[in-house]
Amino acid sequence: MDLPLPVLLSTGHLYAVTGAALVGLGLYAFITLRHPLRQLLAVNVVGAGIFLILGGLGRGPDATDPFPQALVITGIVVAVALTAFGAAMIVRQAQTRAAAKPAADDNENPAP
Amino acid sequence: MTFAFDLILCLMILGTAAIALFVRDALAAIAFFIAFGNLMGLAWLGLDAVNVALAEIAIGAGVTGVLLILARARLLALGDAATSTGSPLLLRLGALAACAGFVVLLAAAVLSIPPESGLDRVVAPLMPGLGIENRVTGVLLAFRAYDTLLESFVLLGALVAVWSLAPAGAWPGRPADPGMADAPMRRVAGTFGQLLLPVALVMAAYLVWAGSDLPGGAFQAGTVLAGGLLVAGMGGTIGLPSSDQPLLRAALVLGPVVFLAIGLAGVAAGGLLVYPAGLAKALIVTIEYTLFLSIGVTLALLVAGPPMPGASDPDPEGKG
Amino acid sequence: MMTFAPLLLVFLPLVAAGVSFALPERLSAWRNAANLGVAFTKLLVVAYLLNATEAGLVFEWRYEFLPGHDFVLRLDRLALLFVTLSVFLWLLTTIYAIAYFDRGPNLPRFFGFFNLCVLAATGVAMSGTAITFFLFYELLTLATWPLVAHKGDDKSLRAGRIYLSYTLAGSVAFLAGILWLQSLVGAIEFAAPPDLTGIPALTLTLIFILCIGGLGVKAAIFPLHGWLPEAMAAPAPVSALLHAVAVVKAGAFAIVRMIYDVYGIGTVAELGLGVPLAALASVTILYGSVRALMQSDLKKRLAYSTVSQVSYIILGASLIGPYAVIGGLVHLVHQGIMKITLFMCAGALANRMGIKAIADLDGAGRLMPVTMAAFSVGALGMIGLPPVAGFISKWYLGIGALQSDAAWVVAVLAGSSLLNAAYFLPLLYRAWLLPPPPDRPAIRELATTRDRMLILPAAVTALVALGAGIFASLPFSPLGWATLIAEGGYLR
Amino acid sequence: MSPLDLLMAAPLGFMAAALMLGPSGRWLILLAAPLMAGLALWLALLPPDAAYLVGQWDLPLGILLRADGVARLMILATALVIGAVGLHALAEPPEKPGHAAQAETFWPLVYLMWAGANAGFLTTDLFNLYVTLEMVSLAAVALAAMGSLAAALRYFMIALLGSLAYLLGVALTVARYDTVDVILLAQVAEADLATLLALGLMTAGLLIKAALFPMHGWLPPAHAAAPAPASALLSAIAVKLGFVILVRLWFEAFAAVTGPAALHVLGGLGAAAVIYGSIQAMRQDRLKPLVAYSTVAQVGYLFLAFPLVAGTVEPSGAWAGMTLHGVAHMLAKAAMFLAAGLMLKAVAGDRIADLGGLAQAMPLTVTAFGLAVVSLMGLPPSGGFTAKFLLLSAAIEQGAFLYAGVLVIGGLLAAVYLFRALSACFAPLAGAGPDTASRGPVTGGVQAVAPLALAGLAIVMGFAGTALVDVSAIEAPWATPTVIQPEAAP
Repeated sequence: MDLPLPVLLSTGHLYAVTGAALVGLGLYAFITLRHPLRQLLAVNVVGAGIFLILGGLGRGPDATDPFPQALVITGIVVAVALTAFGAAMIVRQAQTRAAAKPAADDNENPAP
Repeated sequence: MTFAFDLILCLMILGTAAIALFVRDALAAIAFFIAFGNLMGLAWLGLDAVNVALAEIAIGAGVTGVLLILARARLLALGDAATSTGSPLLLRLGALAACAGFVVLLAAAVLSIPPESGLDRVVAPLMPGLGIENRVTGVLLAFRAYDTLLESFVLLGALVAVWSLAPAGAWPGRPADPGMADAPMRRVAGTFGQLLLPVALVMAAYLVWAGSDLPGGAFQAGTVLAGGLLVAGMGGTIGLPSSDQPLLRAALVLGPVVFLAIGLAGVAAGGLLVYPAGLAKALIVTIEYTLFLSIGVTLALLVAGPPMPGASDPDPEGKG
Repeated sequence: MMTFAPLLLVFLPLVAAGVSFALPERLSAWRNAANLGVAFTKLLVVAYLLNATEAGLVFEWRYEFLPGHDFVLRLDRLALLFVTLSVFLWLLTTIYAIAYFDRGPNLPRFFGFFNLCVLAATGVAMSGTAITFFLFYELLTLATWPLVAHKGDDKSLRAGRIYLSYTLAGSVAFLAGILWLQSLVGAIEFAAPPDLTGIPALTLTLIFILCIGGLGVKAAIFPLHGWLPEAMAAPAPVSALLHAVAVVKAGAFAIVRMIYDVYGIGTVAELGLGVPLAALASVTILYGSVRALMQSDLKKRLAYSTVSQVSYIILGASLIGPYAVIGGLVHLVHQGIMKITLFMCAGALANRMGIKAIADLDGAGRLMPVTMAAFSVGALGMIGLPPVAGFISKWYLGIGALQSDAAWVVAVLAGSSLLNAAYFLPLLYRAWLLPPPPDRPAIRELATTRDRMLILPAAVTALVALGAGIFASLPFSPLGWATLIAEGGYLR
Repeated sequence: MSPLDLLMAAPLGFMAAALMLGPSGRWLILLAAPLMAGLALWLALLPPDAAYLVGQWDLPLGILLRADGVARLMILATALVIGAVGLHALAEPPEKPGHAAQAETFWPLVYLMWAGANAGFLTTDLFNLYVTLEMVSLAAVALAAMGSLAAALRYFMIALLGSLAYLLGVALTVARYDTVDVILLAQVAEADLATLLALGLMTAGLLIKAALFPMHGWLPPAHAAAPAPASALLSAIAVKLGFVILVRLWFEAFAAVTGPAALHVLGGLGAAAVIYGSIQAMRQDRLKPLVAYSTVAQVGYLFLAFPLVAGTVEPSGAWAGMTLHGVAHMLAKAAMFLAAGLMLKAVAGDRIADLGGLAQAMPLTVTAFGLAVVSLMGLPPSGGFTAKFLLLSAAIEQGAFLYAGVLVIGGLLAAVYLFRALSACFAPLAGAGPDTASRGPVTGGVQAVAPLALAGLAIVMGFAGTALVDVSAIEAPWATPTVIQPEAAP
């Protein structure tokens, strides 16, 4: 903070606002993108934004609160678990469709 | 670190995120996503949260990135390039307005909250009782150990969920080959894997050990192990395991079950997840070591995907 | 015994229902035995209760099924009247049904729901609170649906659907009314009518309309009667049960309860609700009779006759005078006995000779004299000819109307009697005086045990209808009983 | 030992054991069903103030487990439903033919859902709830994927969005109050921008999970396509956790912040869900989508109750009505999905018109379906009736005639669509004759036991009203303040 720049924001707020922007960016992408894999990516960006809000707002003058840090680590692990499952579903769906294309009698419903 | 650095970092984060989200080509998008993840790691360093930085780089950027690359490769093999296609202008404009409004609202809410490390004051006096230094590890494995316990089962459950997608006739079986199509690459990965796996093990073990007092811990270490296993698996150093191998199953459930057992044993000392005085550190380290092993194996298998027919053949004739 | 007798009385049919559902068709003899045994046991319990109640004992069973809402079974005189009627007729209908179906499909289901129906009817009679009443009333709706749809053909399923649409809508209106009233005065106990002072007249009127409108569906008040003729798609024992004992009567009975045990005659008179209801009942009486006249199907004609006759009960209740009340209450019993006779006879005719249309009745009296004799007693009673029971009802209703300064009701009664004669007498003429068509084979009416089980219950009810008329002045006759009820509570 | 931890630990243990045992892990349900039912009963009978801090760490930091009335009833119903569905799945394979992976992974996923649901019902910690929510959602999506991958993927994406919205709300709450405990939040919450936004985000996310109209779009395809045991669990369990968390938020943590207008928005959405779900259900030709849309309608009642609970100082009736409606719906809907699965297996097609002749062919299953119909419609005697009676009484007492009207009309609409399915079973076999031979083997009595037992329980609930109302009031937020008085937040 020893900068000549006029400091409008504390470090914590800076990162937290960045997180808020990431959430909005990811949300916009989630709505406008069609491909599920890209939507999954967007969801991960939203998640990262949320984590950054948690971290930024837990930033004290001398240390960052370990409590939100722990929540973020838990959140990251949950996110990767869900992303892995989502990616597997997307790939499997593409495979079933590819297999069903020649003989369209598979009982899989087409996507809406 | 200075405010200017933080500011530039934040702008870069937003830039890479935007590119990752909106670039047409999927591979470029994922590449930028990995870059984004690493920048996020830097941001966490900027926030003095080294534990999170490690987790973000290892899991958020690393594992997620590999996952997405692999998924994209498998889609490409089926003729799906996962390019971003435009949606109707009206939808985009509406979404833009809504999201912009939402960001303003969210930012206003965020700015109305003063940043402070309120609970640090609560955590600090409790740490000596645990006998470890790393406060984040303290929160993860003592004060909020219940969250972590459930979370370890979420990870296990995700693997089960991925396995449930195995097509008819592929069960029990091995995941599809991660798809290093050309032989030279495979050889590189093979050599690298032989080297990397033991290094990864040592490094991971150290990370767990360090996690008690310095930044690190089971999840970060597990990721390192998973990385080693994956590279080794790609290169053929170790075969991809069949989903029904008892040893594999044991490795998967070991960490969560030990955690659960220690938690229940705490009932003797007064309640769920109560660590008897003096034993706290020993128990936490036990949980971390078993958990790291299981997390490593689980993450590696999560990346590899569900068992597929014909995948039991180790011959590298991928579909690519 | 004091507390558990009501419980026993209500839930005894559960035994028969359980046995019926559980036993496979090949053990039908056991099923029949269980049904008859339970029906007979229930009759004994009723006999005991009649005796004990006369000795001054009060039977009540209470259980808090929701906080502030008690489930109460209580035997007052009105309840006993209805219970006695239903238990007696149930026994006869069971005998009749066993003979009628003999060996048809889905009988375990039929007898199971049949027993649930009787359980519900008894429960309706003995309910001590509005909410208890509603529970049994809905159970009755549900338990009769499989009976109406029993045959499973399109017509029956349609009838079932229409029946449910009408009755469920009615129940909901009734429930809304009851809950509204309860939100104002607390839980409603019939034994202790709520204090309605201080509630705006408009609110009370609206609640009354909701409740009577809801109950009027089962009582088949015009224009809510549409389900009843449709329900003729059901087998004859079901029609007998629906029309004489269970469903229609539950509606009429509930309206009596509403007027006398919830609102009280004073309030009803104050609000000026009695006359419109009496007018509506009169319209129903005439409308039902006219429609009956237009039917060519025997069961349909009987159905519209029911629409007309049940409103006598409501007319009696709404006129609010001692004789009218007695007339209405006694008609509850008389109409039940006479109408069940008619339906059992109609079923027997269809079952033995395939007679469904009125035009087929020619000469039926020569071939099935016992059946037609019973039928004739019922029909004459409906017209109101002495000495059959129906005459007593109409006599009391007429006097009651005069007492209440409603002379126009006498005109309604006279007109209705003429119409009754117009649609019943031709049947009797055809059956007794015209020769049977030449192609109709001669049969022996009472050849087998089954035949006797099919025909004799109707003969018994016909005799009872006669007896109720002839011995009306005895204390244990329906009239004596109705007088006791009226004196015991409603005319203070 | 206390049921508060065993109810979470035992299913997790079973999950690990099922993974170790592989294909023979399915038999564990024979042990798990009675054990869990016993634990749930034990929980229900605990003294009213049963609660404890995990690891004995005090509140702003630690996690409090508490057995309030809602938790007791939900956990008991969960134990009964999952136990019965699990035993049923032993006799009726839940997987698509030939999918050995589904046959084996079904069981660990069920135990994961079980543990997640129980843990979620018991905890008062909003972040801990996030983890349990993910446990349940993960298992739910995977179970739905056993039917239709496309529907499951859609469910997954929308559920992910819901999770993130919830997580963002939790993040704001942590930052604002330095605690995520419901009981502490109740003491400190203020109506400022951050709090309102947090509550709004969490609510929106949870409404997606609870499938309240108009966030219900994912539910019918996913629930209709899944195998019958999976559908039963999805409709009975997965939807309810989101609802319970909303109860915790609106009536406990942020009770001081929420205004009547917001409550009426929820109530209005609930009312709209009742009408919309019912109308959609009427328009279905196929049986399972009909049952799925009935879930959309039934979820509406849960939220229709929100303004009724908040609208009076003594909300024990409305509160009990809301809770019991949830419980009755769990039992009846699970029974209905299991019965529907058996019925559709016995006939050739999946349309309602194909059900002819089933009343003769499988009377027990049709009886189970019929009893479930009775409870779902809110006809007496049944748990559904008790709940609707309490809600309707509350609505009329408060003069909320719009809600009363929806309660009344919703029951009638339910009658229309549910009896359409039921009466189709009484119709004669469609195209009798040669067609009879083409029908699958009619299943015997054993398979019908589970739906019959569940539907029977929904009916029996109607006789235990007073006891259930008493249980639902244990530790309720509007009753006496909780016994645990932790140190004030720093």
